[in-house]
Amino acid sequence: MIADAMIPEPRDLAPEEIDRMVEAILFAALAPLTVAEIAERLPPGCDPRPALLRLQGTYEGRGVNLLRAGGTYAFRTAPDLRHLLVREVVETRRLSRAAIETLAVVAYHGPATRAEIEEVRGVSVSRGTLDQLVELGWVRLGRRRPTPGRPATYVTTDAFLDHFGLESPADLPNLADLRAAGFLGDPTVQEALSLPDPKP
Amino acid sequence: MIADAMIPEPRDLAPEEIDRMVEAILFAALAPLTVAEIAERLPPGCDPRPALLRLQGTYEGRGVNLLRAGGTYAFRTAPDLRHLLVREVVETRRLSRAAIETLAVVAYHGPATRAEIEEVRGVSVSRGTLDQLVELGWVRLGRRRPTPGRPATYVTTDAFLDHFGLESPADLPNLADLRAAGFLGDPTVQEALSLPDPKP
Amino acid sequence: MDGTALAPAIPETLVVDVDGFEGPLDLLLTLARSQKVDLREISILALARQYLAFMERAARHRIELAADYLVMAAWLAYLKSRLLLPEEPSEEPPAEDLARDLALRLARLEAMRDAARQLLDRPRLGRDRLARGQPETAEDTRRTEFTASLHDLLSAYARLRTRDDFRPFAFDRVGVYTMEQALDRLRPLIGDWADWNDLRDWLPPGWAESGSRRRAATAATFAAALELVREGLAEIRQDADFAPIHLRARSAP
Repeated sequence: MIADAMIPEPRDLAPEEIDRMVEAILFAALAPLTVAEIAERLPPGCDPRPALLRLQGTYEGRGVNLLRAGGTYAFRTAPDLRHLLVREVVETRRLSRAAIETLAVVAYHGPATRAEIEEVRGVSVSRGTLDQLVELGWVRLGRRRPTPGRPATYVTTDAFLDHFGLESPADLPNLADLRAAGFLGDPTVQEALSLPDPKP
Repeated sequence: MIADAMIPEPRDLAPEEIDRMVEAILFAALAPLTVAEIAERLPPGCDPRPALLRLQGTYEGRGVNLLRAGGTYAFRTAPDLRHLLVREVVETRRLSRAAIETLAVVAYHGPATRAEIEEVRGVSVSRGTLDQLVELGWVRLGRRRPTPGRPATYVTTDAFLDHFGLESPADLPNLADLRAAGFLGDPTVQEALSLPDPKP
Repeated sequence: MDGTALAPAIPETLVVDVDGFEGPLDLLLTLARSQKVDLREISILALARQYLAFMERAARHRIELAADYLVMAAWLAYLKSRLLLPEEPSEEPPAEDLARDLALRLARLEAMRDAARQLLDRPRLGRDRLARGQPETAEDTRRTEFTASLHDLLSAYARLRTRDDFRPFAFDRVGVYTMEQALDRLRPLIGDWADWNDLRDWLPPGWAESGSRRRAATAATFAAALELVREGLAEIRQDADFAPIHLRARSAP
């Protein structure tokens, strides 16, 4: 039992130290834990029960309480504060490929008309895609283009910059940056013919 | 202003009550929250900052600590208790040597352009290095450098600070020593003239 | 300073394992560590000798080294010769500065590597410090939020810009005048040319001004002229090398 000699004996542990341990174990646990499960995680010979009682006292009346349900223990938000967590409940879904591509074109080439977005993407852009980006607050209408038909243009918003952690639209990497950072494959013939770079 | 009358005025809230709320909000969250995100969840007009300071004090030395990472706050287990929590450890992707060195250069020299990273490492930044760091959420784009070619720069994020347990970029290990040794300043005049550059 | 005394033997494994190095600076740093002194006090002369010896042995083992290793070798050979020869006062920058700069860069690379190691040793999230295991969310109000990362955005744009990767290669046709075009232009004219006409006077309108367009049109017109001669419709004449080329209709035999 050489290994055991390395671990401090339970009698050496101050109660506050066992409290810390139980507190961390319950905080990180993926599910409520039984006394036996907590004891299993503690150094051999530690009894978690006195610590659980002390912690229940420590957390009483606080924003988070240590609750016992059946034979298990878990931290839970105080019932009177649960309304504060409502905003947490957001189901995030990844943007569709059409939407993210459209957003990228607007970001790099904006102000861009629908026809221009379609030209870069090579497919038609559905009304819903642009509407979704406008609704997300990442794209808004810009000035109308002073060409026949006066088409509407689309530009990105400050909320877009905020979401993607950009300080200005000019900070988007150009094609060379993208390749260097690993977002692109090998150089292609087409690029060797020097496609015009997006407007900075 | 009938609606306003329904909401308790901030002056009615005792500091302990705001502490409870902030504690509940942060305990419930998985990802770190900014001061603005916490304020958004509090009753209108509440400033979470004094509560954050008080809570940091309350949780100091406990099994769970309230940590700041850049502009964000989160509860995390105390690092000295890691041996109790092996069951909860999250499998993380192993970083390549190139990736971790690149991350270090961005952290210590940031904002850093790709050319600057290459100059320090003496080798070109291979594909998949920077984009891996961006994907992990540890590196984002900074402002373009106002020099010829307006190169993109890279900076570390608050998620980077959170991952490595740093309160702010000033807490990077050995930062003062490296600065004193002249390793983090502008390149010397000779450097611009002399050593062969890594392949672009 | 005597560099040879300081230069220890290069372990054979270094030569064999050249693929393990991340570029010439990394190799230099490994060689420099064998001098076992503060990197900024290192003998650059000894280091240059070590590196060049390394390159020689790699060549003897027929190990192909990337171009940047060779560029570094050339630079070090140059630095070595400058460090050995008496310095011309006019030379800029002084060899001593170049040597000091190399030492600084090696020290900085090593410092950044140490920093990277220390960063990895910090109490890391998910390994040494854990987040709440059961984040709490109220189940009753559910709102769908669409999201995308910077990585998604940049990848999408990169994908768009390279979608036509495999489009067949095509020349940019702007500024090209073909022989077919020149033939179409000359064929109706040639019948009227009983006298010699300088080809230069018969370039198509708008092609005689700019250099590259004029060259393209001249070449095409000349080729078309040769074709007309081959068909027996025209005669061609040049009086001397580089003299103007003249064309006229071939008189009936």
